[in-house]
Amino acid sequence: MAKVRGAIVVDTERCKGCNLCVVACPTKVIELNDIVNGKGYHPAFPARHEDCTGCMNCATVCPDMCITVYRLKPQK
Amino acid sequence: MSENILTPEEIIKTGELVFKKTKLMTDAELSYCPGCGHGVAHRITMEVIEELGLEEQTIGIAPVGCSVLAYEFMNVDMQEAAHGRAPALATGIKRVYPNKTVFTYQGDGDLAAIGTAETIHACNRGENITIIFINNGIYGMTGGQMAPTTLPGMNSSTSPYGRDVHTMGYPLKITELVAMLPGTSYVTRQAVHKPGLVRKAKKAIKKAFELQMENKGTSFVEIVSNCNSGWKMTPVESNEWLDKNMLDYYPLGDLKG
Amino acid sequence: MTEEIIIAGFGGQGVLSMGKILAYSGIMEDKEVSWMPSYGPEMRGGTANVAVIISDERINSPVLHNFDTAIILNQQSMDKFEESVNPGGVLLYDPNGIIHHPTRKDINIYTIEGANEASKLKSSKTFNMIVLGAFLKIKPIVKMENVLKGLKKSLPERHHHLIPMNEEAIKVGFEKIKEVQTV
Amino acid sequence: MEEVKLMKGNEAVAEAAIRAGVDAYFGYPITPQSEVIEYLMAEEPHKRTGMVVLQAESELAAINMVYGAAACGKKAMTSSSSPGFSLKQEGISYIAGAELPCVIVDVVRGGPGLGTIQPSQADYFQVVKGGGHGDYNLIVLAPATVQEMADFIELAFELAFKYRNPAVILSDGVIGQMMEKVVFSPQKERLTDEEVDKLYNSWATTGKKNGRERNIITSLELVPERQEAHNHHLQAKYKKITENEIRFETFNCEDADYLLVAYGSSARICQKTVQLAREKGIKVGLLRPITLWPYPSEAINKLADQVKGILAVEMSAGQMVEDVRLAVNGKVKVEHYGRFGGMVHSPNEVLDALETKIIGG
Repeated sequence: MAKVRGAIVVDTERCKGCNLCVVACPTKVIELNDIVNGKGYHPAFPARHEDCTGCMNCATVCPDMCITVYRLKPQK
Repeated sequence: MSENILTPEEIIKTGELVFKKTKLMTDAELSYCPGCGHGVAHRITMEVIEELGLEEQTIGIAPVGCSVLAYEFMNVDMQEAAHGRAPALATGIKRVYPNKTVFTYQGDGDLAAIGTAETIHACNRGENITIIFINNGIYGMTGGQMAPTTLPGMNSSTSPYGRDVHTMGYPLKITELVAMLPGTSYVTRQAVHKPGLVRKAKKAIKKAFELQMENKGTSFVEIVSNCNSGWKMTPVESNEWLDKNMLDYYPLGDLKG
Repeated sequence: MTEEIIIAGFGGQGVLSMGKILAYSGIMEDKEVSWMPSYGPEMRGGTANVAVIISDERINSPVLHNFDTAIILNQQSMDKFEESVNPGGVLLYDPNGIIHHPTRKDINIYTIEGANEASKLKSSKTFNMIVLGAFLKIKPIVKMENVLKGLKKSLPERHHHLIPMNEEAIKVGFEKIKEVQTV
Repeated sequence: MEEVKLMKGNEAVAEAAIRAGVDAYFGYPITPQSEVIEYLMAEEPHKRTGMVVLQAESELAAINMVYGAAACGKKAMTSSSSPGFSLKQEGISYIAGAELPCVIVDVVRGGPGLGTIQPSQADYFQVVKGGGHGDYNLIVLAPATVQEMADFIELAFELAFKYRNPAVILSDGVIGQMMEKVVFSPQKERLTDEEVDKLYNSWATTGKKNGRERNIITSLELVPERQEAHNHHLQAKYKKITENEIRFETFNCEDADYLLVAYGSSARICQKTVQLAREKGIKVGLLRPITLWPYPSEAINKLADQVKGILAVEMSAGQMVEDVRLAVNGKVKVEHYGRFGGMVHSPNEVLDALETKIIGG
């Protein structure tokens, strides 16, 4: 079955590691990184990118507009 | 099978860009705490301005409170008001420029305590403005003191044993008050702690601005939001607490219009 | 020529508008004028007074404590302003309701039965014009034609039909003024 | 030739505002200045010029409406009397900080507190010396006639826009309530929105059009170094205003042995005092500051070389007298005289005070 595939890009320097995107992701793609960014936060990153559907939930709840979302519609 | 082997880089390259920061938000880093609902509320407000093509005619007003620096983030002409006076500024602007789009962005201390008179009277005159009201039940900027909207029993630095309604009064349902005024065209209460609610809130804000452009009177959008620092919780906990506790007292949905 | 006048009475007697008509008449004669009322709660039912200055020169102080003429229309005003008439000046009053008549010997005193004459004209509103007429008889500082012009200026257009009646009232004042003493 | 009208000072303010092409008036009734908004409401200036008139819910709201409209490059004004001016102080500080041009008329009544509705000049400190928070100055014009009440509206707006600074017309219950002859300037056109955009494009918030960056009107600067720099900028502006905009008048000062300094209605009263004094053979002159800020200190200082004593006359317990003393800097005796709390001194009382406090003292 062809499925919608998505990808996210996290601006890790902008990210404040609030974890809201992690909770909002229905397919559990995102995790917080162990490393810290320049502001001292653990930024979000797509740990399981292959499960991303491009649903935008993460970007929708992200208060800091750190996430850009791309989506690829399935080809016949 | 072929889709599954696409790398994220390939999707980014070939796929459709479905979400990126609106250009009506500046690149300045938001001054809010991690996980604060202000960021989302800012963003969806500015997305609506962009989608309605109002960028060149919009004048926004920042309040005093956590969002005092909203003018650093919202990429339109902005004015910064004295505490509580944003609706008066908005009135002044709208009266001299009836065809421009004017909105205030205010927190609960600003709008529902010190600025109650300005809020009620702007709404009562039916000023053709849009008021975005962020209610997080606490004074965030000054360090978590009791707000007019703090829930009964809720702790804050000035109600350390919980808000006692007998001595401190009840949480002010100013949105319900405003809905009773004939000057308001649309009064709604929304939230932004879940993706679905964010989308609904954005629709509400869009409707609010559309009604302003139709000169229908004051449109008023309350957004129940979190203050994890003030509430002394993690962002995720604060959103759960909000969902469990705030919405009984501040039920979501349209109150009018 | 400078004439400094105080007009004082009850609110509702037309004190302020009488002053205004006088001031407007002065303007019609190309004179300098000022009109300085006491104002506020006093105007609503209590006493009302207005200082009017008409002069050939630029008027300096609009605030005065002594006057060339005092036009007095009730007892409180008599108590307050009898002393403020300059020696040799004029005190014109309506004796109606006055218990303590003026006692000064160094001023010219006249009476005008304004209230009674107004009721004869069947219009209490003409009261202030009768008194104004009496004043102009003693002190013809403005010409009658300019008073009528001033009246026209100070009355809203919807009241212009009342001008003939006011003119009549001024003439009554002219005729009915009585001299009490002159110095 | 414009027609001569007989009008109250307050009404003259209102008519002059319409004629000056003012865009908006926001006010709240208070005695003794309510005639301003009453006249404007009756006159329906929206039909004459498109001018907006709105009765606000409070003085606070009114001054902040002025903020909003002024921040859009429009000519906005308000008026009030002393207790109302106190309420406006918050907004005035913000307007001064954000460098917005606007005009505020204060028709002063007796205080403190609710005080009285009778005339006073006891707002000098709160208007000329601030009253709101922070280091700022307002341009303060003090009319002494009904004609000046009218004329100063246009002048106040001119100065306010020239320096992007609020200007106050500091009047009192005498000038506000009295009627005098007044001749108005011909009607000036209000600026069109396009003209406003063109003139004030660099700062006015009218919507970020034509590719310009967004304009922000704020008085907030959290970085203290930048706040200090902003304050330096303000002080430089105030210096420029002080160098260029001092206005005053003198009467009979050429040969004066004694000097009266008075503004507004007190200056009128003092003119009569000068006349009475000269009739008695006392050579008295009068200096009348027209701008109370910037203050004509230099002119007073110069006269201090000539006269034997100075009496500052104001309807207050002694406020402006401090500026006279600063100007004179100890050269000659400076005393204060004035009735206050709603009482108005007479020319004779001033003469008595001059004789006892200065000449005999």
